[in-house]
Amino acid sequence: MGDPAMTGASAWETLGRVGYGILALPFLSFLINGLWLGRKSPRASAWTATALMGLNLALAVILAMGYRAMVLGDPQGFPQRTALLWNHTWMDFTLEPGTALAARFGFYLDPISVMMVLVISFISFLVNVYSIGYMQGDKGAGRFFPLLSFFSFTMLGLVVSSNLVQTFFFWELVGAASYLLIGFWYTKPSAVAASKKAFVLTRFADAFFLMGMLVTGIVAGGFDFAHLNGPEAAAALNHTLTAGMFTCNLLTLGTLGIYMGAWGKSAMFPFHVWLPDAMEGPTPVSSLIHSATMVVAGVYLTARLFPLFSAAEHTLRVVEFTGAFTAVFAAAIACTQTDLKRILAFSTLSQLGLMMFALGTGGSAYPASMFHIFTHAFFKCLLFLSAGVVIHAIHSNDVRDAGGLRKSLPRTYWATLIAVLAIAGIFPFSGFFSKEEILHAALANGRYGAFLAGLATSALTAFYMSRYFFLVFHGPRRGSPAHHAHGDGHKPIREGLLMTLPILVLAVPSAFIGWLSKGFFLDHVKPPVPGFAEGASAAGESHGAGLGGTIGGGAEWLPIVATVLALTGVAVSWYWYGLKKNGPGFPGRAAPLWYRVLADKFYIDEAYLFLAKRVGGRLIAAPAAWVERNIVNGAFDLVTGAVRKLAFLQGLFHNGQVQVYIAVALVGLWLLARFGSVGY
Amino acid sequence: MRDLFFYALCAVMLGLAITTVLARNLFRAALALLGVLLCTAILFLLLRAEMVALVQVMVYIGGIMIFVLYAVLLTSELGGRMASPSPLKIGASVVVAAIAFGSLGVLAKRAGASIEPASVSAPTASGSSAPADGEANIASLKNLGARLLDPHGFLIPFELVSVLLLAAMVGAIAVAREGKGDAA
Amino acid sequence: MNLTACLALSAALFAIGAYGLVTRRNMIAALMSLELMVNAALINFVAFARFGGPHHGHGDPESGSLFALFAVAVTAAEMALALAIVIAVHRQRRHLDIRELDGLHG
Amino acid sequence: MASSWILTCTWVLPLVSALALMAFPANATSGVKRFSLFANALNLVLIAWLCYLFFRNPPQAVAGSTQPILAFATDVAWFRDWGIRYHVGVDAISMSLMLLAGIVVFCGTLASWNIESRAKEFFVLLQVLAAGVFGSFIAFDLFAFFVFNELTLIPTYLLIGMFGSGRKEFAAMKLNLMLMGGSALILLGILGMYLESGKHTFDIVELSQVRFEQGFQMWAFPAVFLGFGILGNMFPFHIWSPDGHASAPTAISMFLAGVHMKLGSYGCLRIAMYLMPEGARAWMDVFLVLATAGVVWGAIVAVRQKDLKYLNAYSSVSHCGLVFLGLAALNATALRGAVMQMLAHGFITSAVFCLIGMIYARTHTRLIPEMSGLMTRMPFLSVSFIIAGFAALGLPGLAGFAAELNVFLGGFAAGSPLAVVCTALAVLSIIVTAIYVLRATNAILHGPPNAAAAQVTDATWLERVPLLLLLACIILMGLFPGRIAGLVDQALIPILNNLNR
Repeated sequence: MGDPAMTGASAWETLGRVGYGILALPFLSFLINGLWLGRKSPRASAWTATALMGLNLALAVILAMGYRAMVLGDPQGFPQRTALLWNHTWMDFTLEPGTALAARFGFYLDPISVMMVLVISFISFLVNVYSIGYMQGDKGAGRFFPLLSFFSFTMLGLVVSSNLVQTFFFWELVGAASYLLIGFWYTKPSAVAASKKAFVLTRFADAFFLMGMLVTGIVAGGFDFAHLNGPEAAAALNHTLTAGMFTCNLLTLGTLGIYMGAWGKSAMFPFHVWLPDAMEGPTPVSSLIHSATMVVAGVYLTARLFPLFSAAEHTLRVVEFTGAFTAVFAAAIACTQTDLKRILAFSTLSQLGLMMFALGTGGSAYPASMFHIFTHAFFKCLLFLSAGVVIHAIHSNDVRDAGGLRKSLPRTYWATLIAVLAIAGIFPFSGFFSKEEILHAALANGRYGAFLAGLATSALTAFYMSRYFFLVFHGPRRGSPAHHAHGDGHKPIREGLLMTLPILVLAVPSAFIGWLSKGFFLDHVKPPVPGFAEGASAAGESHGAGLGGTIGGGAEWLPIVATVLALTGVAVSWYWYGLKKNGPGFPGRAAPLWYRVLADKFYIDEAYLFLAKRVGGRLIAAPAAWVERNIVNGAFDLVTGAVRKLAFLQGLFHNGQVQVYIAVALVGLWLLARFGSVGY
Repeated sequence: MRDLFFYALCAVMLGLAITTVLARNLFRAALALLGVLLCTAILFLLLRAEMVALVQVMVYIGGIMIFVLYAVLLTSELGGRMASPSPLKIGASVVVAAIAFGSLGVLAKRAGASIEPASVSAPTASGSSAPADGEANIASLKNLGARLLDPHGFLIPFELVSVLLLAAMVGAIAVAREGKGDAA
Repeated sequence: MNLTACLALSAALFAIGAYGLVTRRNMIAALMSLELMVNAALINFVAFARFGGPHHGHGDPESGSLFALFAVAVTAAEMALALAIVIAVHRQRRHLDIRELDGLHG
Repeated sequence: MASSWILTCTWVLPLVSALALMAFPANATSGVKRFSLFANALNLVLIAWLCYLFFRNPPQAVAGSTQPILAFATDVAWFRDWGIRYHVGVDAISMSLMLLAGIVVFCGTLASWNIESRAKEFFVLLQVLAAGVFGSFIAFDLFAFFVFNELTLIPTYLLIGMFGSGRKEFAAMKLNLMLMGGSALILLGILGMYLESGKHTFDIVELSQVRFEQGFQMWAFPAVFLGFGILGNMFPFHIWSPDGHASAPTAISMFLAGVHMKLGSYGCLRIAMYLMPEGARAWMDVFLVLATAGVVWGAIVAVRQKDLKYLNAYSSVSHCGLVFLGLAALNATALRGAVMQMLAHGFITSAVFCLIGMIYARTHTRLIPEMSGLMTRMPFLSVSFIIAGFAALGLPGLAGFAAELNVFLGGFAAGSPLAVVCTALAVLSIIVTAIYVLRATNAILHGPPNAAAAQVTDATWLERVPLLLLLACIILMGLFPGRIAGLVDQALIPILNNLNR
């Protein structure tokens, strides 16, 4: 591919076909398995889906190589490292005669889209392999694989979007796919409730996304990212409207609207409540949601529109604040949870917060944030898949039922250890590098609040992840009552090959990818803004506030501080849960108030329930329904009732008495004779 | 003389008519109606419509009245007295009747007025001021028959009436016949 | 004896018939009142035939008489049916009170 | 044009088939069904063929023209003395609505397959109803339009009154009274235009060239728009529709919500706005507010409904509100969005009513709390229900989104603060839509199966045909809206030119 002769038109054509293939294969898998094969033979459908996803991974690798050779290898031809493989118009909007606002479907190539395509294909493939084992014997397996393929398809479509409308299109489809997968075991009321919660909450945010998108598109004069991220769009948007006492800047308004979408999808506080509940889905789905699809979409969107966002100072502050807050908030909650998957879910929230606030701190954190998405995808996927193995083994989601699984699940044990070290940010595992970059960037950008939040998050992360690790794999086996009740307690726990293989494969990148790819991210991943690559140039300065700054300036003490903090967290956890063999609850007799508040997740779910049931249901919908029935419809009844009353008068003559009719007819005759033209 | 007879006839007729509508006894009312019909036949004779008078006697008195009497006999006790209507109803009905009479009377007066001055001004015409003298307005039996069977005259209505009568006959039988269930 | 007198007679008969038709509760009695009204109409036909209609200035005696004859025939048909109905109603209900027969009431 | 009378066949065919059905013996139920299915399939094929001819070679509007370019037009004198003509033709708007109507009638026939008692009367009335709607969509003469429009009312009344359920007499009466009231307003406006124009014509194309006086338009426009708005389910005159739908048999619900209501919004666009553009501009703020109120109100009220049919009826109020929002925003994108929303809502709501009918036939209840876990027993119907539900809540890739996107974009682009605020409220209503749609699907399809779910069976092949057809339309329109949008744009040129004159 490196051969310059290859980089002609034909190579682009080939790459374009690869692009079609990347989107077509998962969709094909969805169609084949969903319409036909899934019902015929779940097993065959599982293998077909996996094979197609494997093919997809191969195509993704080809795409990445092609991109590297033809775009990155040609800095003169592609100074911004972006290219469009193809771009089709989906619908044109004529706002005024002569101007058109186009919604397009394209394949956008830039460092982060290629990175995401690789990650999604890789993780989807592994999750598919894992699911063959995990879903074996499940009644709905035939339904599972098409939906999984669809999920991958929608996320792939999202990351390669060339156009905001395309992003929204796939954005919603990602939401729908996650709805179907979270509620996969649809006879379970909690799963059904969780799926609805996830969809409605993200939908709430998406309504604002839609508004922001439309306003931005209309004012900026286009939906294409290439256009929106250019200086003209920001300039066109940057004017302030005054309506009475309200003033608003359209740029802030539009980007805030769009960020609302990311806010909801990435489950930043206070939209975070859907994510822990989404654990009701099968574990492979959780791992996909948490690592490569769905939640990272929010961060990805923020990154995708980063140049535009960075022109909007206020929006950037909101991004930073929500991210930082969520990072600490979720990490604190994670320290008290007892559900295996919930611990991981809150850890995802916390990590997403890191990525998000990194973007909010300014331009130099952009590669760091993308780097963290990248490394996080591997170790988080690993953690979930291994949690799935544990759940399969102990038939319970609860860490109270786990413990001492080191012996029975050795491969899982070692893989999980790597992932825990990675997420805790211990050198030289992958998380260390990306987290360090984020902290560096925050510090370099002078965002000290965010920086401190990041430090606190690292310490807490190290604590709760090692707590998770010690509780599950060390200490005594606490056992599951349900497990014994089923009478298969003496059945030996086995690690199936199909399930452990992906875990072991993932352990490799979890361990090394940070160290390996750091250079790539620092060299190539930059917001596609002219002038940004050269650092704080004049163009960058004039375009946006946060685009300046360089990475890793000074602060050599930072890695040491971070590592010390992480090790402290691990040590405390080891002391409590490893050495003293405490259970997962508060290490004492009665939990103090702050602990209970944490364990109950600050009662945010209850607040939502109150809002939905009491305010939404009782205060809005119920009175509305009453008004509709009794007042709006009552108006009709009132009118008809009045007519009926009037009709009573006339009904006096229509009483069925023939003689009355005759009398009336005779009077009528007189009237005719008197007033009509009958007489002469 | 003829006028005198006419007015006397009118008086008798109205008296019998009032008896018809007021008599408490249904049989007596029927007899009064018979009288009215008979007087009408005489009136027709006075008006030189002998054929109509004949039909009046034959069909009405000979046919319809017998029907009515049979119906009375079949359905009521002969000595029975009907309840008198309520005063309110009588009042309302008088008003209705007065209205009917008033409106028709007005029409009659207008009709008469529109003809009689015309006949005065044109005595050479068919002379309706002295109908007894002229023969022009008298339907001879021959003319009547000719008009009745004239294809350009009343032939079609004549035939239709026969159909109507047949239909009425069949209908009457169908309506009055006892149902199959209670015939046995 | 002229047109006006004849028409007045017929109007009076009609009014009396109308009164009977509205007040009588017995169906046969009501029918007899109806006969009075038809009779009034017959008188009109014949009177116009004799004295001439308003537009022609002279009568058409054959037409008038024939109309009267047709009217008689139609009345005969009507009465036949009406009395058949009377018999049927009487058989079904054992009375002939019009006021009880208010099936037209909606 | 050689095939000019071909368009007339589309309404004559159902009418003739209705007459032929009358000749069937009363108990020949299956014969009646087969014959009407045959007739409707034939008509659908005819319409599809016309669509193919039309879309293959669509008439191109002249840029500055205010006259529509009609295909398959026929224009003959009907009542010469009064200037009434039988003028029919189609542009892209009416052609696509014809296709919608053809598909819904065909699907409705299949959805009525379980009607056993008085089937003959049912199908005769259904055919007459169809004839009226087809005629209305092609009519370009106000009088003819009105006649066809009225032709739909009586069958609707009888079909609901005779074959409905629940408070059917009340519902039928309410529906007819309100629609007749609307018709009275329309007639007022039509006669007003006839007299005011001084051209002695009811012809829409000719009247579109008349510039009515401002004073006249100020009262005639709201009369006509409201009249059609009642039929088109505009808040607060939507109240006939929930009761009507809830009581109507499945096919009639499908037809009423899917096609008949579209006649109202079509009339608003084609007659009220096209012929009286100055009135439209003057009154649009009022209708903008009403439309938004409908969008929001319908969605909120739908959240509390227990009966599936009421739920979908209020959802229709909300979605038809979007049609009116598109109309009221008065720009090219919004108007196109309104037309596309008519189509999208037609397909979606027909599919939903069709599904509700099928579910009711199995569970004998339409109450959401009484159903649970139906997905375990009827996967096909459940998946269809989910797809239709997703389409209703505006999921991209399905018809609803393609239309809503246009409406919202047009609304924001309209520029006036009121329009922007109204559109923002309407956008927010999609949250509520998600709530009630998911509430229904989760409650009836998901969850543990209850006793009612134990006996149900999945759809028969006969039932799958209409569902598949409707869902295919929903998906196709959702994936490839660009083509239809371009054609609708062509048809909107004369209307927009009039609005901007």
